[in-house]
Amino acid sequence: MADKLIQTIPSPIKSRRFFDGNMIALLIIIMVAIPVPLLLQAGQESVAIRIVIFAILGLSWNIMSGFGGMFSFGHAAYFGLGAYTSSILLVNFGISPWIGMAAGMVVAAIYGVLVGWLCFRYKLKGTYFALATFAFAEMLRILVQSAQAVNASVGYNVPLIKGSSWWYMQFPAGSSNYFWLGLILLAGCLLATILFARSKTGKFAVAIREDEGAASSIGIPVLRYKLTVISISAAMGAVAGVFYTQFYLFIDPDLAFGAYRSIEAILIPVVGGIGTIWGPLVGSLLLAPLNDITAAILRNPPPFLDFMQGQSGLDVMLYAVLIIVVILFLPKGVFGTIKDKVKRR
Amino acid sequence: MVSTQTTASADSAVSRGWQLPPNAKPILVAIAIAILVFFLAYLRTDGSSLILTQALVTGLMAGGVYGLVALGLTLIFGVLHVINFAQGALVTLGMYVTYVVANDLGWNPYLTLFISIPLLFAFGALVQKIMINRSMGEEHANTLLLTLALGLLIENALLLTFGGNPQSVRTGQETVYNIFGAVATQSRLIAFGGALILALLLFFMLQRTSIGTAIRAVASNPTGARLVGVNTSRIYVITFAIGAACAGAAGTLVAPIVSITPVAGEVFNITAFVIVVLGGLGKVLGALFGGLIVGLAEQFGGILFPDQSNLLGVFIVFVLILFLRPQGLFSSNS
Amino acid sequence: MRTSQLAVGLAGLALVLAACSSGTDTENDAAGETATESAEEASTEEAPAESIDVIKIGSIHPLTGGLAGDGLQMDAGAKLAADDINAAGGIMCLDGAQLEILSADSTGTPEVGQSEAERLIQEGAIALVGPYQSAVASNMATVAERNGVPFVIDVAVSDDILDQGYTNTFRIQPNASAMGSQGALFLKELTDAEGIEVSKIAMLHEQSAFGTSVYEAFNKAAAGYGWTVEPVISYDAFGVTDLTTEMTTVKAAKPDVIVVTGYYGDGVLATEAISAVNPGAKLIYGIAQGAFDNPSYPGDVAGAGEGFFNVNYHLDVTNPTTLDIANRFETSYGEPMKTSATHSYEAVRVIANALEQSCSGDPIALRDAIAATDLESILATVGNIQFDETGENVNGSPIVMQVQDDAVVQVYPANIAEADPRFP
Amino acid sequence: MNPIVSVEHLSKSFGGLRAVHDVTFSVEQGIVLGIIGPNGAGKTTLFNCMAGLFPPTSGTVHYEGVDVTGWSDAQLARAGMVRTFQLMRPFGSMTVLDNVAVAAAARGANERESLQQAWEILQQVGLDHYATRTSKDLPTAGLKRLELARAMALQPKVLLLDEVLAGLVPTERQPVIELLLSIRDNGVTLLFVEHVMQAVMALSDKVLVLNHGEMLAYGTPNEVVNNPEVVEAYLGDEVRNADS
Repeated sequence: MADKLIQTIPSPIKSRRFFDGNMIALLIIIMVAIPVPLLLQAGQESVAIRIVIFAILGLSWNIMSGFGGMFSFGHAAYFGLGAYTSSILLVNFGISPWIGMAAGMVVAAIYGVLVGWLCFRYKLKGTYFALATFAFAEMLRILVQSAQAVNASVGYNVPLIKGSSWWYMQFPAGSSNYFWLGLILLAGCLLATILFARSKTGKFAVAIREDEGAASSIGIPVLRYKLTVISISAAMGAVAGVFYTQFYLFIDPDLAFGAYRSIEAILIPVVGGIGTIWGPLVGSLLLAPLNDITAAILRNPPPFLDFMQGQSGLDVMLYAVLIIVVILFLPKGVFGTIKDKVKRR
Repeated sequence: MVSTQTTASADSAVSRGWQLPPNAKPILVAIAIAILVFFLAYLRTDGSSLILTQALVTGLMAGGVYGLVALGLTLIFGVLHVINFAQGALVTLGMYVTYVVANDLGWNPYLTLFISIPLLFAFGALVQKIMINRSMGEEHANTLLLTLALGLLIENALLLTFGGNPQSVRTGQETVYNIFGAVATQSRLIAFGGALILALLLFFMLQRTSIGTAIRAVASNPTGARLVGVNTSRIYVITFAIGAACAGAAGTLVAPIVSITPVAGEVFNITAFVIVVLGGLGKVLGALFGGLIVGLAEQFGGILFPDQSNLLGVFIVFVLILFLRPQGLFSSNS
Repeated sequence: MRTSQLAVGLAGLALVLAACSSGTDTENDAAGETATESAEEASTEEAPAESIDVIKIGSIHPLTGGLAGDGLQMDAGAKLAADDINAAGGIMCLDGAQLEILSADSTGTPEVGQSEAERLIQEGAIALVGPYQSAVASNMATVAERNGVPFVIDVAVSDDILDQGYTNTFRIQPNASAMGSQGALFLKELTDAEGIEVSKIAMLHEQSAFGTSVYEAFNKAAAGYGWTVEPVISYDAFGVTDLTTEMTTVKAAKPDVIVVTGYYGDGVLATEAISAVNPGAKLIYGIAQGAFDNPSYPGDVAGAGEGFFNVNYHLDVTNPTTLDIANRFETSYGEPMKTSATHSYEAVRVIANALEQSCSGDPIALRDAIAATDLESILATVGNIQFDETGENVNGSPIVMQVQDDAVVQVYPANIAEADPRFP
Repeated sequence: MNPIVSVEHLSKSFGGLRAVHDVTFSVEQGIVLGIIGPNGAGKTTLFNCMAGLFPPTSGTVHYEGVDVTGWSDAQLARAGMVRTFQLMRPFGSMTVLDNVAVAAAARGANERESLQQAWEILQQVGLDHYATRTSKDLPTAGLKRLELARAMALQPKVLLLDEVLAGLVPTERQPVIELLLSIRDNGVTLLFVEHVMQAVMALSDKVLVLNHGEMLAYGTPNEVVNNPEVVEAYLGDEVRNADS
């Protein structure tokens, strides 16, 4: 009887190949996104770039907290360390932000591993872990804010250069190159996420998330892989920080390490779908333009919303209501819910 | 997936910890650290006992209010396992209630407690029922973000209604009291005393009344509580409402002290988190003592690290507690 | 049940997306009439040769968030200036072209400030005013520089904004160091005239870039006058709930003068602490203290601030023009006009004046005209508005005010004084 | 023959509570050792100490002649001493195949190998039907098999099985017992904690009896059953129940 079954059930293994659905989707997204800046009106490009920055930040959070199950409430630290490392290198030493990015990724990863190691050493989990990451990010903010060596609360202005340089990641205002640069970085982070999800590390991360004890009992070195996951996530967060600084050309302790940044990092994958490859991108596409959309509606409201025009605070309220609606009605996030529905079919 | 991370320690801690534990060792350690800090501060101030007394008095008085805010937070966490990020915004709401009633109707600001507490209670119940309840038992992140969005909603609704200018509740000329050479204004003393009294009232309500027993039962074992006939969803509503009422009361108590803006309650949010961890998630008395400790940490942190934010001292205490006693100072040993 | 919920959710999203597209459409329609040329071409291109009907100025302030109280006033101030100029016949040399203020909300965050600045430039703004916060100003200055659009900072105090070598950014308000050093100078002059002995000064300042640079400039000047500044206590203005201990530390040092620098909320806390601790200094002297010269301050602290000085940038209440503006502002807006709002008014005036000089809607010509500004100010300053090569208003200066009989009055220098300073 | 696992004077206490006290025994390769004892006798604690979940208070554990006291469970698992859990602990969101493959990967197999081995093991334990299903969709019996399959993917030399039959109805037990026997036939040493006496008697070459954390008896099933101390302390009822 057993023999019969072996013959009738085809091995599911052969279907796995490098260019799977996710890879093809990534290629399609890149193809679709390349002409985007040519289609946008110039004022909307910064929104497109905000989507990119949000998405990278969200992807970063998603690696650690979505796949890895370690709820981070301090992603601002990674973002800020990336932003600050590259700014310091660029402003003080004229070093290219590409090298600054690499350095920032390393610094963020080291910080992440250190904090993570401390937390796990003392067996912090769940809410406690989240609060600890929050506390560390806040301490970083407070320290940077009063450290004269890194300009304290003044922060850094990225010096303007003449013309356009890929090496210094700086282009004239409104240049489409900014979007394409962001697209390259985003595609890199998406690719990293896809490869991560199918890699041994990714599988181990999910196993640890699902049941740490069981993962350990089958021989997975839990601590090492948790720290690996954190370092990947931290490095990705640093990329977001570097690109942010290069686009906005200014960074200060609040922008880099503020609690709001950490919340942003959580919000994006939650709205998109935690622990899915595409969730953060979807979340970012929805959230990043939201402020602009609500602000635009309220600037020139449709007739039935006329009474809202020019009222301060309404756009943020609308934003808050939308977040509430998404969480209440799509608890697994937009992409996560759709994915579930498709699976059920 | 994230919810699988909910710590067992949090669950079990709730069941144990409505009272001070018999095991006083951690408290002794805390006292030892406190003495050390005090000594360092003494050196730092060149031995001015007046400054230290003032720091003690100020810290304790600020801590009382922090404790009241944190109390609501810890109760909500202990029973609903929700981190209420809107707690600070609820404090702000309490401030504005007081502002409106005291300034427009001419009430004594402290009498507005009789309005702010029931109002915030009702508001909390409503919010739990129509919003939080739908999301409970799901991922941590979801309730966290729901309350976050709620906070934004409240703040900006207040901005819309009252504008962004700082408002104040007039109490007239302040009387200043002398405490061992240190000084305290009347409104701060009232805020401190009021917070303490309300916190203790709440504590006894939890200990002595049937509703309190039901809340404690749900906190320690929801399934068990349901089996013995407790209407858990009602308890969830009531608990969130109490948590909101605590914030509202705190808002009223500090309204005469602070400049009231739509974001004025934010300050209380972060300290409240610290306190909740400090006191042990879900512990009422822990929150109160934690509040006092954070109040002191703020003051002595300011003396020890004069160029840093006063929050630095708070965060240092926070991290120390997280690593040394993640179950909180006031829970029995596991 | 679940499906219906999903449907509702998706419908909600669809609504958002629809709103998104409609939102951008209306935006385009609004911009359409005057921005036909700027839609495709970069905005640095020359203005049309034929007559201009409407000249757009972007006004970016925090209309939401913690600073909305000021931001909303400032936006209204800019609009009032445009209305006044339009009512007086618009820009004469451009055939009475009307000014239109395009308002935007920075939400208090630099990245939003930046993208809003870009949007307004795309919508045809030929100049920007704003933004109240230094971090936002830094970002907007970059936008202005890269787009070749002049940017007149109404309020934003940090020195560093203009340290970047930008050529398109100008600032009306005196910067932090100017306030610190002017504050020290005025203190010296006041105490010398009155014969008050000063040797030791305690300073209490908020710890961001603003408070720190005021402190540094003050400290430097103080050293020149032979004063000791000690103790120096800094605090986090957005985390502090009590300053009593700090004031006790000050009291222990027995200073002659207490200098306070910060925002509104912490200013009120400092006042409370002073009245509780009674540190016994001869003068309480604010420098760029956000509360001490606020009209609602004396009432908010129930008289506890009586006699406090404050050195700050200010509208000139001895100037009838300014008073007229402030009165009309209060009538239409419903709140007394803040100094910050007069600065926004002034920024628009500067731009309008430069438009008259350049006789062109071209941003580059406008920039040059602004750089050459020589305009009588409605603010309490030491002279006409003139910009140096970095873009600072060389005559931008703070003045000394004092709380007298529950009102804030200008007391020094003599040319703008409403009343004599009072000393204990 | 050298024992593959030997435990010497192993003790473990939690605070003041003595869970395991001075237990000494050794196991030769390829045999099946059943560990029995009343609830709270310290069986699971003994397992946990041996498997590296926490270090013993005193005493040593040797595996293949190496002192492995204080090794982590993951280290031991990679070395070939693997434990399973009484309460099934699948990686819920992963497919059944991935659940097993991840264990093979933890041992060091590359992606292709681990999937191939996982597939073979699933066929062996009869879970190939479910290979692409999410593991949380499995019925209890399936989860038990998955737990075993996951352990087998580590190519263990010693398996520590914690109540592998608990929660199964009698008709589901036999296939699992057969599976265990086939694992043993491949040379794997089995140590198992079990309450189902029939299975203990049928499977075990040796039986270890714990009571109050102390070793009461160690020997062949027959020796143990006939040991009056054991009968006194624990076995009486169970033997009668098993007979009926």
